[in-house]
Amino acid sequence: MHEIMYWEAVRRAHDEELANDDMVIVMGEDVGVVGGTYKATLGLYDKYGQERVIDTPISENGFTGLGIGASFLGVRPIIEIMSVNFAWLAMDQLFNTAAKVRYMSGGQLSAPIVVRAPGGTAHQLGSQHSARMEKVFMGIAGLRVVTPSNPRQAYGLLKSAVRCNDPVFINEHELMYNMKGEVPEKEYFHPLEGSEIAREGRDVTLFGYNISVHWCLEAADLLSRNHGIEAEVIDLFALSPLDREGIRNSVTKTHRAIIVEEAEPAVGVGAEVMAILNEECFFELDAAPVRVSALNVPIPYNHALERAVLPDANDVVEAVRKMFGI
Amino acid sequence: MHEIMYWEAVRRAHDEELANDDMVIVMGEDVGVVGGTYKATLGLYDKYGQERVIDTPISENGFTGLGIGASFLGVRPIIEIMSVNFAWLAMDQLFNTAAKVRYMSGGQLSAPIVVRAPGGTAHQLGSQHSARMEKVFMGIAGLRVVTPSNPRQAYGLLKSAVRCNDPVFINEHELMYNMKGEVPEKEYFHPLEGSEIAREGRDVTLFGYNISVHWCLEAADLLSRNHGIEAEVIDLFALSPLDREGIRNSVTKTHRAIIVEEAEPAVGVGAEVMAILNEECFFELDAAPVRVSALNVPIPYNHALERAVLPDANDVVEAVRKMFGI
Amino acid sequence: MKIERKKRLLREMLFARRFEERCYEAYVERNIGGFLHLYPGEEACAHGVLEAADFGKDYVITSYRDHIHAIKWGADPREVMAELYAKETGVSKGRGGSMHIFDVKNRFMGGYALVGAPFPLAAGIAKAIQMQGGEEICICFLGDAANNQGTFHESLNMAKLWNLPVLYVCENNHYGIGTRIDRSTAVVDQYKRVSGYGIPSRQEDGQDVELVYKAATRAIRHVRSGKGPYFLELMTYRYRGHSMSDSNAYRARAEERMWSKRDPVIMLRDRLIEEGKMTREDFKNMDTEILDQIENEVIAFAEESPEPHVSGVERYVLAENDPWVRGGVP
Amino acid sequence: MKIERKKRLLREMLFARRFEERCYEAYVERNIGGFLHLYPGEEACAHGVLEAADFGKDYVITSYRDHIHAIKWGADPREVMAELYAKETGVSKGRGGSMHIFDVKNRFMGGYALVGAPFPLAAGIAKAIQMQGGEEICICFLGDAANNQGTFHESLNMAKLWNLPVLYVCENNHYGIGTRIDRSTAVVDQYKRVSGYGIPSRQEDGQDVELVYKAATRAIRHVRSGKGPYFLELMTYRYRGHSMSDSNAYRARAEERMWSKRDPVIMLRDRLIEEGKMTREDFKNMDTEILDQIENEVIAFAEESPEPHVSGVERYVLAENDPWVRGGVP
Ligand SMILES: Cc1ncc(C[n+]2csc(CCOP(=O)(O)OP(=O)(O)O)c2C)c(N)n1
Ligand SMILES: Cc1ncc(C[n+]2csc(CCOP(=O)(O)OP(=O)(O)O)c2C)c(N)n1
Ligand SMILES: [Mg+2]
Ligand SMILES: [Mg+2]
Repeated sequence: MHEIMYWEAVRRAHDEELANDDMVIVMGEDVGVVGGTYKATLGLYDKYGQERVIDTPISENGFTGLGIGASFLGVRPIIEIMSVNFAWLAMDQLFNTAAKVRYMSGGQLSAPIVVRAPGGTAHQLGSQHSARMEKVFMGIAGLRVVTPSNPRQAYGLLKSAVRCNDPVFINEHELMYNMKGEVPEKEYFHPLEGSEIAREGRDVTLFGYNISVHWCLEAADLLSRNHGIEAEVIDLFALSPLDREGIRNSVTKTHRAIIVEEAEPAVGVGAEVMAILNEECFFELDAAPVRVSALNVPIPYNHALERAVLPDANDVVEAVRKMFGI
Repeated sequence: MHEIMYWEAVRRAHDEELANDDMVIVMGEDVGVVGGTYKATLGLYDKYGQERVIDTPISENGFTGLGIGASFLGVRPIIEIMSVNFAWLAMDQLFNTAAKVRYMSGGQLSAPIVVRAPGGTAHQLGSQHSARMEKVFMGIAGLRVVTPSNPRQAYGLLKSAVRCNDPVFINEHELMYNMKGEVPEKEYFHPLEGSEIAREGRDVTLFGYNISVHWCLEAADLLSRNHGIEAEVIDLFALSPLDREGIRNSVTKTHRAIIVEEAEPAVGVGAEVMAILNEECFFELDAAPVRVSALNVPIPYNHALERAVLPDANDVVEAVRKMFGI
Repeated sequence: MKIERKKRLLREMLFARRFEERCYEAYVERNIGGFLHLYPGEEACAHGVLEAADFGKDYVITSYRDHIHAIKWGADPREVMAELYAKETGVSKGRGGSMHIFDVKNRFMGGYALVGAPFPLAAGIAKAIQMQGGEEICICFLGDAANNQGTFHESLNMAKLWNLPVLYVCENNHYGIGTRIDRSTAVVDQYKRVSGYGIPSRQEDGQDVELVYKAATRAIRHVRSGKGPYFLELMTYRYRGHSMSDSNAYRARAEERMWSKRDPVIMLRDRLIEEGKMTREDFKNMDTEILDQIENEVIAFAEESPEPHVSGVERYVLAENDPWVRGGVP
Repeated sequence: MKIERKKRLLREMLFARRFEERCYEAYVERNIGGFLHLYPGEEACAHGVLEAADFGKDYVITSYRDHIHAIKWGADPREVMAELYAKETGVSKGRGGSMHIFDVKNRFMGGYALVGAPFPLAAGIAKAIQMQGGEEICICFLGDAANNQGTFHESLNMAKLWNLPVLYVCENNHYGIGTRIDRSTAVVDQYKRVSGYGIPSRQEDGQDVELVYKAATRAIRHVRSGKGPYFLELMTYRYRGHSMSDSNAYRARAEERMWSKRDPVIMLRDRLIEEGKMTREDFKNMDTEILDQIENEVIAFAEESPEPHVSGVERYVLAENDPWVRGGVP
């Protein structure tokens, strides 16, 4: 194990997969000469050449569709969308083609592409660069959705996504690229389904994914230190499909659940986990499950407003205290 | 009151709003000379001219953006997207511009457009013409979403949507255009928020919207007739924002809830209503709420497969029987 | 063009005509559902272009009006009809339907229902060919109204930028559903629109299969030689409404009559008769044979085939037993 | 061009230069956050074009590189700076930030962060003008790399089809972030790309404000006279990186030096000096005045202004108290 940054982990996965298979390519705006806005492909243009590390025009639906077409013939494109907000432009090819082509061709074709995008609210990027869209990707059959909360996952999920025969969307986070964490030195493939126990506990389960795992962990520390409450933190790195069994198992133990999401609440991860709890272990619940979400507003530029929209560890602590009546 | 068809109700609303205000226009593919794929604008091209009933090129993002730009200057565009599946192409302008422009301009601009699209599964239109996308529109702040279940709502919701100063998405249904129902002869504006009690009952609440209201009503009849169970049916014609109070009130009475949705379950209307129930009246629930949803697959062409994917009244009855253990 | 080829093309085009007409009937009989887009009037486009391509090598992709392109590209007409009948024996196993005919073993890469979608997919197939060092090309058919979709612009730019081996063939039938091209498009000559991408292009009569074949041969030579994409516009006309649900009320009868005089099947037939290579009797016999074949082989197969089992409804959504889902653990 | 106008333009362009340089500093000081895209090097484009437009009548819309366009179109520089400082007194009330400067009272319709988004919005504004029978036009600024977005194609086609009064001005600074135009675009001369829409177009030196003014005057006359859209390409260069987070490592120093010799402010200054209308001393004084003004008025205002109240965070999402939400019941 050694510690590297999240962006280095993503870059290493790119590098290894490009080296492993000539049919792996990378496509996106400024992934080549510049090496990627968040350095995910730094140096790979020089190493693998412009035919495989491809600077695209600003044509999101076009180059996503081009990647899908190439994947029909065995090419394995890793497509970077510079910010998830721009993915709205590529949804047609992603959902109308990639997610459906296997089904509508009766299994003759599939679109094993990987689409990566940072999604989430960074620092003051304003309404059009701060949307949190994971829920949009989770709702439609035919696409896998994963979202790494640390460098190990960022590395291992990308590696598996490249090899997997389904289209996979990877939701990264602009604020996490410089986060450090341990990554195995040996090649490692992370499962694309399941969940991880990020912290064991017995009193309440905090469900997080991507950046909100860290808010949960911070809240769990505070709860343990200040209130003697031992929270279990579940990392939902796979958003589609969600790990029903992992969700049930934890809450069957703790009997209480809080879901922490970066997005506005409607039809989000929080709602879906609550639905799963209702379906899987309703009578195990000692308290109503609670979601800790963002406010229902586009993200403002002003920093104080921006932070007011988003939840944080303190909001999680407050929610737990309210649940326990303390 | 007199009975007209759903498409006639939509057409009447268009006609009245075009007559009422010179700044109302209609835009979309084949809305002009042809009068709309589902006749929503039949005859209006001749009546109001090609400057106001506009046949557009096949450029969904382009003409949606054009409508938004026109709305900045007081024009009131009603934009028809021929099928909701094509709306993926227009999501950039809908969500990045229309839903956010009021916020990011500090209230200086707004985009009072109406976008209408049939969304849902009709008869054997295949994977790329059968997606159910209401959940995609519901999750993002800044847009209103309504979905009429009968001609009266189809008429009154469109009328209010045209006048309202927010962008409104109206989810219609291809299978419902020929449905008959009563519509007031006098001009009528339907509220854009709230819910309606489509049938009173005391034993269980069935939540539906758009076409699934009819499955719920059919199921309620069967339950009453065959099992003596009196189901209340709540029509969630407003999907964003959802009527938290109406949802709570009904279940506080019946103590049981089933949500019936046409789409695959993940992050859908069912999950959101369950979350609201958990938040609003968890301890009023005598049974775990249940969602009756489609299977998690793209829609097949074969008719038997297609019907197997979708829920119907019998599935609702089964769910209720299971809930009551009968 | 050699006489044998001409005769074969005539037979194929007549088969295409009769196949589509039989689809029409089957739809009225309610044996075919969904949206059904037919090709009569446009037969010389698909046949002229694909006759000039390399079967078994080149890839073909198109929109929802796809039956005839698939059949010309090797799909078994029985399996295409079975698809329309929603049977398990259909090319797409009854899951796709008329708009989604796929026959990947022959490199027919599918029919797509989203207008504009095949543009970038075709460029992607061409990118893969280029990477794999092949001599193949990708041929992408598209309608005139589809060219207003943003993907047209995006794909043509990328195709030229990277010199991808892709031939775009615009079947300009002058209408997108009920909207005449000049009511949707500022510059109606589609071959002129591609000047903004530096892509060579040409407009050709789409009713004369020999002219189409010649133009396509040149276009394909260009693309196959590594010079990058080419855009071929074929002027044509569809006889029926856009789809079965289209009343076709928006077209002038005089216009329809004008085009019916340039029927691609009749034109080729008359040429062969004029050249003394065929009699009216020969043609009648050919037609009878075809009608028999369609009824006794194609329709019979479709009718007799079983429907998919409902138990299989959840297959083909994701890959089955993919070890990478479990991190590579088998 | 009249001497007074030249002098005023020089002052405005120098102000623009100093304003942006001060933004740079404020960003480094962490008084400005988010993404910040600066305009130095390109001043003649916005100033030459908008000088030729009708202030108070015409509408202007652009992308994220928007401060100077807003100021030239009447926005108070203090309020623009306050916006960058995220203050309640900012043009967009501190909600928008650098990429979303709006000043609707002056018909500055905003800066948008999605590449390609303003194209159809501008056409829509022009459609509204046309419906309302006005003499106004809409001017839409865009980058060279933005022209590869599908909305370019879609919007230009509709603009010409319906003859909308919209002027598209492409500020061709040869790069989209770090990608040189010939690496993203098959036909690099942007004015040639619009031939596919039948839109008249012209390429002009974007560093000489007088030439820009002349070309824009002609272009605007065309659009205002009801002849439909026009496309003007201005050849220019940005001195800094794409945004503050861009290292700018991808450009050749020789190229940068070459362009620095064609600085729009210096060129105009030297011309005035040559013509004997100004001394070096005058220019120095002008500069000092401007620096003072920026520090003492603009920055001071931004610094002293209050931030928005957090209690107002949920305003401006939807309309307030809209009776139609309740079916028209007040
Ligand atoms: C993205 C999208 N928008 C709209 C439609 C609806 N639609 C289907 S075919 C068609 C007209 C296409 O005309 P053209 O490209 O000329 O092809 P043709 O049908 O004439 O062969 C339209 C508008 C669609 N299928 N996809
Ligand atoms: C839809 C979309 N895709 C990508 C981006 C990221 N992006 C921002 S600016 C830019 C380059 C634009 O270059 P150009 O249009 O030439 O304008 P310039 O910045 O040179 O003025 C890119 C790729 C974006 N903002 N929106
Ligand atoms: Mg056509
Ligand atoms: Mg540029």
